[in-house]
Amino acid sequence: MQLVPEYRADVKRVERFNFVARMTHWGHTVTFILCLLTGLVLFLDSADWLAVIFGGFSGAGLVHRIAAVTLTIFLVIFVIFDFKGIVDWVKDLLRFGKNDIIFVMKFPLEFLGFPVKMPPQTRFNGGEKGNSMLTPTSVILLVLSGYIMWFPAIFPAGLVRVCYPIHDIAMVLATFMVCMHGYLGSFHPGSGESFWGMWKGTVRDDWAQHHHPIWYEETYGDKADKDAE
Amino acid sequence: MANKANLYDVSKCTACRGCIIACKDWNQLPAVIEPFKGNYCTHEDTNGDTFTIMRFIEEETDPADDVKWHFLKYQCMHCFDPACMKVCPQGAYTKTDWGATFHNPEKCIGCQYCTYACPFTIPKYRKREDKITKCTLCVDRVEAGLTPACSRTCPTGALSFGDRHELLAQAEERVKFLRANGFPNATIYGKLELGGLNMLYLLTDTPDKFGLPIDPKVPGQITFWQDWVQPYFGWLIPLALAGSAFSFVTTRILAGKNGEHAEGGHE
Amino acid sequence: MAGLSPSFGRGAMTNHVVDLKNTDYALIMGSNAAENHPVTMKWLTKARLERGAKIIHVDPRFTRTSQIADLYAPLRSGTDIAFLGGMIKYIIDNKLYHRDYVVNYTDASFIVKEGFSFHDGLFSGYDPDKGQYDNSSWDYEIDADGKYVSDPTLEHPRCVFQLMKKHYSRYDMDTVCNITGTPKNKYLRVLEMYTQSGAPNKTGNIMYAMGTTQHTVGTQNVRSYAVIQLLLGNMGRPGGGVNALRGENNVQGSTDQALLFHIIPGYITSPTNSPAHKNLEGFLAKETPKTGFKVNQPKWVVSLLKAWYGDAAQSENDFAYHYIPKRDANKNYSHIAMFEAMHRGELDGLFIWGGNPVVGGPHANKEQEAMCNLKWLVAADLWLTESADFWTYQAWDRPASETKVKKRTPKDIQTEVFFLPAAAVYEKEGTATNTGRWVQYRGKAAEPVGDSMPDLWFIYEIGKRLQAAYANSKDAKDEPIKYMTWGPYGNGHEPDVVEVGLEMNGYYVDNPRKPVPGFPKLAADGSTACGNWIYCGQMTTKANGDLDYKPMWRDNKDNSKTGLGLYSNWSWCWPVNRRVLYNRCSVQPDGVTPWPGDEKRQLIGWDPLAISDPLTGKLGKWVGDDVPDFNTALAPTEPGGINPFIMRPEGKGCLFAAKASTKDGPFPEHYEPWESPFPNLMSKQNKNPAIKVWEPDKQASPEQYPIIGTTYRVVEHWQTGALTRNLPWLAELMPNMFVEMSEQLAKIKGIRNGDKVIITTIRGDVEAVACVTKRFKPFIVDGRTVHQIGTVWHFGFKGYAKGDPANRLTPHIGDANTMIPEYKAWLCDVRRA
Amino acid sequence: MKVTRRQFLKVTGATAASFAVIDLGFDLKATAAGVMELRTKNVQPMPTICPYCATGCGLLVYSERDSAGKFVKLLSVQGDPDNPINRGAACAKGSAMFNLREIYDERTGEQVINPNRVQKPLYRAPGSDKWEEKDWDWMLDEITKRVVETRDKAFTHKEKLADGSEAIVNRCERIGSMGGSGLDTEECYLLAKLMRSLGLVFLETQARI
Repeated sequence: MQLVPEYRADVKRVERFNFVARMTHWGHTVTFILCLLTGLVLFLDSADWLAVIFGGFSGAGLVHRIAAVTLTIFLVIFVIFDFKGIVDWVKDLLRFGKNDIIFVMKFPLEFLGFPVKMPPQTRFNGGEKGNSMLTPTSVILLVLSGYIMWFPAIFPAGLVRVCYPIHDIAMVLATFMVCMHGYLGSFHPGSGESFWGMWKGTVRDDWAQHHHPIWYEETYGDKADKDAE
Repeated sequence: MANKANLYDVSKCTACRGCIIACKDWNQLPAVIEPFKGNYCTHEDTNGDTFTIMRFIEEETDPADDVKWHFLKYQCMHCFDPACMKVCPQGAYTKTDWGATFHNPEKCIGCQYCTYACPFTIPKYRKREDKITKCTLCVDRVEAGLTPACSRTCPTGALSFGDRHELLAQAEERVKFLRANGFPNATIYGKLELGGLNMLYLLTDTPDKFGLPIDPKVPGQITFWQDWVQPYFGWLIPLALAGSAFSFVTTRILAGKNGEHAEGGHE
Repeated sequence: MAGLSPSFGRGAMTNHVVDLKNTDYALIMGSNAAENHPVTMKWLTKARLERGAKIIHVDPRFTRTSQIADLYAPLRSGTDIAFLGGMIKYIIDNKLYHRDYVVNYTDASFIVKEGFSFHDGLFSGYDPDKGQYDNSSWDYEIDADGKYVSDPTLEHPRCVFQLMKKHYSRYDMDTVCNITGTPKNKYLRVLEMYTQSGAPNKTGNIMYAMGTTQHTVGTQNVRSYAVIQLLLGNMGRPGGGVNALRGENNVQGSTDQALLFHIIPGYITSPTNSPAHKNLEGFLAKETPKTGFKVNQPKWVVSLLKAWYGDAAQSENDFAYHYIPKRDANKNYSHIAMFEAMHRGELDGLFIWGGNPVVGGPHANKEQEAMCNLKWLVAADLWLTESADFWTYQAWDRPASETKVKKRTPKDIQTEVFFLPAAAVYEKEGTATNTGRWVQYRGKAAEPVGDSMPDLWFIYEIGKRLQAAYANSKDAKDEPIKYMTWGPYGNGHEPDVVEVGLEMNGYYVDNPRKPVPGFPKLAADGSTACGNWIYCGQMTTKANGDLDYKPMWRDNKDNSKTGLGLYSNWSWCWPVNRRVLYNRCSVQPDGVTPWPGDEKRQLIGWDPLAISDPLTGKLGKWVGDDVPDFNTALAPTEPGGINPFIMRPEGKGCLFAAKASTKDGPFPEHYEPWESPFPNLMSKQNKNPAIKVWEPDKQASPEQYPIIGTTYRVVEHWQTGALTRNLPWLAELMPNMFVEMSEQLAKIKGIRNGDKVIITTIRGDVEAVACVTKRFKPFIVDGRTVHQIGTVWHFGFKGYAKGDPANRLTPHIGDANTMIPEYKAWLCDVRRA
Repeated sequence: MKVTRRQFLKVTGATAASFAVIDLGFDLKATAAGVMELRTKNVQPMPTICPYCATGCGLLVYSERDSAGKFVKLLSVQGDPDNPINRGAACAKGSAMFNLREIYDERTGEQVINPNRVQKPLYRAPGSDKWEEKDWDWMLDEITKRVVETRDKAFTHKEKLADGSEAIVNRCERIGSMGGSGLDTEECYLLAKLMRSLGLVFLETQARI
């Protein structure tokens, strides 16, 4: 039972994500999970067993804050060192068009395993674009409302009050996306290869061509050569 | 025990502030010294070690030569339906059968949700213990048959502790007398506010003159958070997990059925 | 005190705290009772609730007392007599006085001698260069057989009533409001409201404190209360009286024990080097009046000497009368005089038993400088006070702009200082006499902190060591120390409070364990010893013979059948447990019928059938819930039967303070304070003519210092603040020194609420936080606007709550009779720091 | 597992300063706040009278005593319900009498002796800028020596009066005594007797200021 498609070093591969993007992604993953687990201690009423792992509520509170600070640092590093990557990422998002809508509409079938013909996709397909829009906004909201709740005395009471629901909503949305993204990015047949894109930075050439033709053409295909001249 | 309450009759209060100190004596609270800036009350608000403060508000009435000096003892209002209890993730707040909103420090983890849920922002964070503290209406004294420290020490009887309905009856009587004797807009505060408070006020003027919100409400964001976000929104996560698990299974079954070789490359 | 004894014969609060619940009208003037005697409000609000009583507060500033009062009227500091003079005129003109009471119980009907006169601010007998009155002309006409000539119709032009009417006819409404700055409508409402207590079935009481006494006319301020209360018939009746609210918890006890230069224990004048006081016999002849209860003074003095000097006091050696020091008759030894002498280097040593002159003394800068001339200082307190640390660097910090005080450092001050750590109130046993003369017991609840010890212990130890030092001295001057009874007082490590109580109460010389039951039992033949006659009766014996100290009694049932709150079995109250003084007045002259409509407030009555003297079986006795303030066997019909003021030679309440009882006039007359922005609008005599001036050059001029300054206290601190600023909880409520000023003055000076400001006077500068408030208003006086500011005088450089002492601003000038400093009215200016 | 501050630093390998982490909102000592049972249960209070104004309110001092009855520490000071003057009430000052002896430390919340209370007799030498701790015997002996020295140097035993005759006056004007209104009445009595027997005439109390 093959969970994640085997890494084929012998096949032609193309670079999908540079080092900084990947380091940020995985750092963010670890810290987000930590924040999530220690945060659920407060969110769920029956989560006392969860608190025990982190050494009681104060321990959980401590870990939550350490992870949150680390997460913020990762984001800061990401912005400083790979600002161009972010700009490209956003540009790609702005290309959200007809193809992406079709992709998203057909996606449930593909999600359940029915073979579906998908329109050509750019670097990030419709679903990934959705995820790229929703998760970063949730995380930014989480970070901002988190710090406000951490130092409530500095901020006006009204602002602090609105942070509580925001923090929870953002957490739920982000976690929802994380669950889907985590599964799709690894165990889901077909898109499993993208795991290696994030883990090692490269994906199989043919997979890229098939799943992200526009992206492939523009970066590695003919149009890339024309542009390069 | 019958539903109790503390009644504060402003018309009898001389702001001797004995209540503030008796509270500190009984609850073993250290002093928090903040500089004098022109008002007898040097605290903006209650704090982690000060459960109750006395506000001094000057007002010039017409004709211009009359001055009014409004005093107000300000502390936890012990609401019937406390917002702090609603938001506390640890269930540290309980409502005693006779009316005190009691906060159990052992369960408290210092998350300060209650501070901002309270319409009066009363519960305060005590840094050295990483706990929330507030007026307890002297639960230990009352359950031992005594009165709270503040009403026991009040020299003029401005503060009286007893059965809530009896005190309300007295207050109704007293407010009629005051309205007829020079205090036309004397009001009772705490009978209906927020569904009823276990701390009753008999004010000689409208509540705003004493810095009390005329019609206090639990802040909208908190209600939205507690009534909608907390209970329902959370279900999205299990939904997502279930969806992924379902897809994990079905994609493999269908893949097997259609004979494709589900490896990384093509469909 | 000095205003009360000329009027009623005793210098103490006439009623007591709980009695306030029986009042119908309460005039609080010269006091901020809700802040400085907060629990009195418990009983006043009870009176208002149950009897519909009215509370009136007259004060330059709207305070927490004004907020709870029914009526508030402002007045300029130092103009109390103008305000009250107007009330006296209002009472007489509108015939609101309680006629039967005035005719029978006061000296209104007495005829005054020819020689008395009053012209343009001065009474007869004023000697300008000596600056004193020869008050022999202020006297009554005595007929052939020594009786006071009187005219019950009160018509005789020279009867006290008519003289008073003429004297106060000048205090009409306009003049008074012109002086005091009180709005006329408010003034009228105060007059109308309070004078209703003149009705026979109503009583009103006046509550006053330092706001009344701390003026150059302090005694006369109190005298005007006495005159009003006598006219309205409020004396000696429940809910009435002139209630002096004393500031210190045991100032009553300390004055009873005569820690004052001019008296010896029991309010007996202290011997002087005047020829009349040469020996005991001369002293007693001079000081003992012919009539009134004080005729028994010889018994009290001899018993005192027996108590102090035991066997060394025998009839042969004048009962060791010469052991007691005789002060120089024409020299003054009051607080101000002491520090003036110290400033001139005339004192080497000073004991401070829990005082703090560097904060509490008038002209604190000068007093602090004076202390530098001492060779040694002994200070006993719970904490290092500003006075104990007067030599430190910090003690000499002044606002930067200050040029009036020479900066000193510890090197320049050669005074040796011995600081004795004292135990707190509940770390020792003892009694305290409250303002209502109740002597209550204090139990020991905790061990003294560290090595601190009760004051009783180290006073006793110092006495023992002094006796040891002089043990074998042959010098006659050391006999008082050697033969002073400094008994073991029990056998414990510390003197036993009850033993000292026994000596104070008095015992029979031949049976020292048997307490004297009451001062009537004291004898002048040396068979009884009694340390203080007014405390005689506080000790009795239990069934088993042990001593029973009445201050320990805790039976709190109200023994008054009509619920007047006497509590005669709770602790003990001097004299002879009488709770309401002059209570003979609570019943009509016939001794039987109460005042019409006032049955419930009759305290005593004449019972013709009761046996007054079991031996002779004589019938007729005064009985009642309270101890009668009267000769119990003297029937109302007998001569003197209607003289309720037994301590006064006249036996009557004195509207006219005859002869030696006051130094500055038989009737209160308005004079401006020593530092005032205005001339006296009432007469040419600007200042009280009989005051002693120490520093004529240090009088501020209104041009340079246009603002009136006063000092007062807040409920959160007490006196010099040592016992409160060292308590974190109280320092939290009032952490800094502040000055209160009107919004109008603040606008003129460009001061915002909370700014740091400097208050300057001719004597010194003080820095404080500005408290700009609506509760202070400028006064319109004689058409001109004058501003007043108020400083809180608790603060100093020690403790958790710090600030500059306000008393660096107050003058060294005192009242004519008592020398109490004029803290309440002086001139200053204020500016931003 | 309790994450102590040191462990935290090891774990993240970075000092708190570099992160400029102001405060991570945790505390090492979990306070075992006992369930709120009455602190003064079956404690027999001792009545006393307030040392502040002269109204004379009664107060009850609750103190903790060990099995042998020896005083351990104060618990609380409250109004005395039996005293007819205040019936259990007390103003700000009366209610704060606990602080006369003990306070709750502002940082730790612990009950400690009020640090401002002087616990040892102190002596300041002429010109010195500090206090030195002494024992009682030394202090009282030195005070006695000073009194005797000053009294013997400036004592008027006899004096010629206005009428030419001579009489014993026994007066010493170079020593003064003030204060006493804060003492108990018995203390005032002994003080008056001692000061007068020494011949003092500069004898004052706060009644006059």
